[in-house]
Amino acid sequence: MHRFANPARFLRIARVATPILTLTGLICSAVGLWIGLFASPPDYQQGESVRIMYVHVPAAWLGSGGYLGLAIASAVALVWRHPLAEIAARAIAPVGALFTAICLVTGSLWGKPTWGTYWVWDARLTSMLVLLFLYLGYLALSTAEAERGGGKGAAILAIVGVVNLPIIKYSVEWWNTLHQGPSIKLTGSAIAPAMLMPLLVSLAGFTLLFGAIVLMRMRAALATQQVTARARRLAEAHA
Amino acid sequence: MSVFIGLVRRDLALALLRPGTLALPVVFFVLVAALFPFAVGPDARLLARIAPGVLWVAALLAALLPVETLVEPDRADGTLDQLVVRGLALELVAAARLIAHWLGFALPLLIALPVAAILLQVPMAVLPRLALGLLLGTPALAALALVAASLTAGLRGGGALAGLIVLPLALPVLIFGVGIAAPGALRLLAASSLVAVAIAPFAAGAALRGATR
Amino acid sequence: MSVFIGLVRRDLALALLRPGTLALPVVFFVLVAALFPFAVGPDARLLARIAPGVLWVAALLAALLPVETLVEPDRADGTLDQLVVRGLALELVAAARLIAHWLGFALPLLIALPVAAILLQVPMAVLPRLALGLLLGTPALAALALVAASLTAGLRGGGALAGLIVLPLALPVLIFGVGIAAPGALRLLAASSLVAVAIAPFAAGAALRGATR
Amino acid sequence: MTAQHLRVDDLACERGGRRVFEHVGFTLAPGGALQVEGANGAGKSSLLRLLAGLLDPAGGTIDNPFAVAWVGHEVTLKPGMTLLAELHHWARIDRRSAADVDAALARFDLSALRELPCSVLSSGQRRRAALARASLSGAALWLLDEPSVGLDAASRARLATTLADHRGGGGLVVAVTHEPLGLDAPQRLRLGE
Amino acid sequence: MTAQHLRVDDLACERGGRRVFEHVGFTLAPGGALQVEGANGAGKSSLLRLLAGLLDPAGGTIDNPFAVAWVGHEVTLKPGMTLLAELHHWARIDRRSAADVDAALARFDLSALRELPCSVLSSGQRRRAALARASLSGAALWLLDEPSVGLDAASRARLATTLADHRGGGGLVVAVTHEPLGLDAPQRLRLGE
Ligand code: HEM
Ligand SMILES: Nc1ncnc2c1ncn2[C@@H]1O[C@H](COP(=O)(O)OP(=O)(O)OP(=O)(O)O)[C@@H](O)[C@H]1O
Ligand SMILES: Nc1ncnc2c1ncn2[C@@H]1O[C@H](COP(=O)(O)OP(=O)(O)OP(=O)(O)O)[C@@H](O)[C@H]1O
Ligand SMILES: [Mg+2]
Ligand SMILES: [Mg+2]
Repeated sequence: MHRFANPARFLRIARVATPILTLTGLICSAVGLWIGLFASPPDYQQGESVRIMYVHVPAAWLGSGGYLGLAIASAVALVWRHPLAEIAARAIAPVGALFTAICLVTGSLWGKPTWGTYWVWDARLTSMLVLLFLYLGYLALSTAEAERGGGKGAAILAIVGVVNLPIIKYSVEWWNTLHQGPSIKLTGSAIAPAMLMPLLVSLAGFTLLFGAIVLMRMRAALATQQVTARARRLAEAHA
Repeated sequence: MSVFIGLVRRDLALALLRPGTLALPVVFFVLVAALFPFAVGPDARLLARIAPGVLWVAALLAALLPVETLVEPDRADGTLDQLVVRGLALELVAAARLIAHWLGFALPLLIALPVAAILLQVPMAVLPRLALGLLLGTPALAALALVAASLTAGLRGGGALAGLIVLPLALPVLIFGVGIAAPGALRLLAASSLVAVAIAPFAAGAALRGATR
Repeated sequence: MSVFIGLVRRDLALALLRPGTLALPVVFFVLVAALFPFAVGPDARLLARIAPGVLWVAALLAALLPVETLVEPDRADGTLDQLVVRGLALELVAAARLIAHWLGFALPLLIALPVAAILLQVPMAVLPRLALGLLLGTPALAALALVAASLTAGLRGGGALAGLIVLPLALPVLIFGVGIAAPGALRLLAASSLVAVAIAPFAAGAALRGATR
Repeated sequence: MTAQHLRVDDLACERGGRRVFEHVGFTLAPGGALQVEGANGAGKSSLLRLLAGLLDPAGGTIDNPFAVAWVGHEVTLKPGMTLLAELHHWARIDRRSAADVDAALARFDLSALRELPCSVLSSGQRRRAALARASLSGAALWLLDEPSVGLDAASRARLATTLADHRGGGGLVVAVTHEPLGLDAPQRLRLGE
Repeated sequence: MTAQHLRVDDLACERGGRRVFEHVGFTLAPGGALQVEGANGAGKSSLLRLLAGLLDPAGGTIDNPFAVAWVGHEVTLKPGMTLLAELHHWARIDRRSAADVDAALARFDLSALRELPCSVLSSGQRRRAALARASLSGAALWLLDEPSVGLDAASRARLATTLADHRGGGGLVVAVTHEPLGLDAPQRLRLGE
């Protein structure tokens, strides 16, 4: 657990990992998207608009997956006071929020041709919107706390938010959903392999990019942290 | 225990010193109720249909109004320090504050409910159910408001920030509350209040500990 | 004059509205708008119909949220004393605070309007009229909130309560606001805002002078 | 004609319906200093508020031709703002330049703290900030309520020299205090005797 | 076995990521007093907060077997409450009797003001109220941050005797101050040297 506790070691590892993730991520998503957008068959009922899926679905998964990561990092920060965990959480949040937003935008763009409207109050759409709000709440609180000089609030919020996620999922029972249910399962996916393959490839690519961006942000955060600390010492030296 | 009761009594006494704080949510609640008939027009059926939702949203937002003065003053004037030094668990303090806040915010709201209901032309038959729903649901709202207030104590942009934190978490309560017609909704409402009230003191306590540092 | 602008700038800075952090209140409003579909159900036609009401509820909430922190802190920490000693008219201070308060909640509200409109399924054609209505009506809400805040500053008990008496005056504004479809409603909105904004600085100033004594 | 004076005659003060003091009078010429003493609750702060026009006399007259700089018991700094932002704000109202702000910061040895948010300043640092604000206001009459409270020895010396300089430039000082401020040859006024 | 002591060893303090002081250590026996001095910003209040458990040490250890009474820079009185109500509230938490409250009020000559709302008290009267609250808490270790600030001569004398009595009864005092408190033979700790 504490193997990475010391920022120096983390930085050493991250310095190597970042470019690798970035490169492979770019390649995978490029390939996946290229196949998806040009080299895969149009959907027999949705036509070309189905191609949005290759962005939409990975974004959706990373959006929700990112929040899980955020909550876990926050828990580690709270329980073990792990120095890097908080930085990790603050690095993950905006990226996850971004993917969530992408999912929402692509989704509603997809909605216009398929459902005839940009937005419907459908269980899944709504739950995704709420997820975005949770992200934004975390971001606002954590920055405000950083301004004051730290605090546990944002971490607590992130964890409490996770308690809320399943509840949001169950809201399906209050609305009949327009959105399609899970068609991709580990066994026997209800989706044509010609579509599944590029989807999974771009998913892998996006995931790698997600990791790369988080690492970059963590490194940046650590750097600024050291700089400001030094500046503070200098200033106060002759106070 | 006597200490706990003492804390609740004290919080209530302080709240009574500032009845403006107590009245503000009620004023807001009634204003919102008075507003919607004009928004949707005279159609009574339509009005009756949205009435529970409107009342619940109004209640939810009303719970947010005192958020900036719920704990911040105690942090700023050193009250929290005095309590911590005496070895009182901030969770206990938060629990006392939660009870006081609920009494100070939910009771006036329930008293104002009939007025609001009349304004929204809610059939009197529905009123008891609505009241029961609010009675069961408002503890959750109070709990969320307390947590938000503790989280944002001493931070800029208190109100909007607190709202951003509370509202997503309050959605389940809102959904259960509006759906009280549905079977078992009341039970779900009570359940979510129980959960919220059970967790809130610990979340708030931890947040306050951070704020005194 | 430069002093006046300085006061407004300062108030904005204190109200978290440093450029960039505008995002927070904007999101807050989208969130408030998003509450109603949960409360009244996803029926698009219904939502579109109550949309004006929803937006005005958001406006009212935003105007009232800071009532307790709008002027009281300045009294308690001696800011008002510093201003009075410098020979600044408290009316001027109040006017600056009024503008800052309005910018602080009405601007984000207007920015959030398009998104809220999509969520509430408001036909784009109606949007400009809604925006215009908010633009014309919200100054009145800001003015009333400021007067209430000034009247309650430093007072406790009955006095603090009395300060809230002005708030029901918001009802006409809200009614004109949600009824913007009606002929002449916009003119009425503008008129009530004009009156409120013209009177508020003097009422608030007088109240503040009392509070510093 | 003679130079302007701060003239106070047969002043009486009431707080909450209670007569706190009466028959207080004095005259202060440019360059002069009045040191107000007395037990807690004798009405020293109330007297300052009367002189500043923050309170209405229950009797008597105050004739004050001078602009006023006010340092009350409260330091009046907004937690979120940096020290520099605070002083700049008040300097703008007083129509003073950024140079004046820097000078005032230096005068009370606050230059190194200028970028810190006021919420993190120590009590003495805050008090020094309040004094700096008064010293850069350019007002002729300084009303100081226990200005040396919470200051360390070095800062008290700075305060003394600042007050001396101000008086040297024809400024007036009315200071409430429970301990010597290093004012040279001040007039003294004891309340509550 | 020996009596319990307050033991502080190699203590370090950080505020806002900055090291304020380090290598601070002392031992205080029952009846003992520590007078903490140092320039503004040297970390005196921070040290008190560490001792009170209101702040986490950046290094070192604090071994404090005693109950704590806290008098910080803030007086912590609710404006609308009467002085008596305030003291009663804290006395209830400290499980002290009404008689203790009256004694504390008398000790700091506040008995006449008991029915006044705290908002109207003068600064020195407030500070005395804060001291009275500490003196009736029954805690053995008193942590006082500049307790004599704003007090008139008589009240300072009362404070000195109160502290002496407390130490006489086996109590401990850690007091931050910029001026003599009349503690007899206190240990001294200068921060920021
Ligand atoms: C704003 C609108 C939309 C949102 C917020 C949204 C959200 C989501 C989410 C959260 C997922 C991930 C589900 C999971 O966790 O397994 C998902 C998957 C998916 N979405 Fe959407 N969606 C939207 C619109 C659409 C539209 C219009 C279509 C096409 C008709 C669509 C087709 C899909 C498909 C095919 C999947 C993968 C199905 C699966 O295996 O889970 N979505 N969407
Ligand atoms: N707003 C008020 N209403 C009623 N009485 C007040 C008010 N403000 C102050 N008093 C009373 O007036 C008296 C004088 O208060 P003042 O603050 O002037 O005393 P002071 O001389 O400054 O004391 P200190 O040395 O403690 O600052 C006090 O007894 C106080 O209780
Ligand atoms: N919350 C905080 N965040 C960052 N820095 C802080 C914080 N609180 C205090 N400081 C800094 O820590 C240093 C010590 O503060 P502290 O209040 O302990 O000083 P002090 O010795 O009590 O000074 P004074 O004599 O003025 O009371 C100061 O330089 C202050 O700026
Ligand atoms: Mg005084
Ligand atoms: Mg200090």
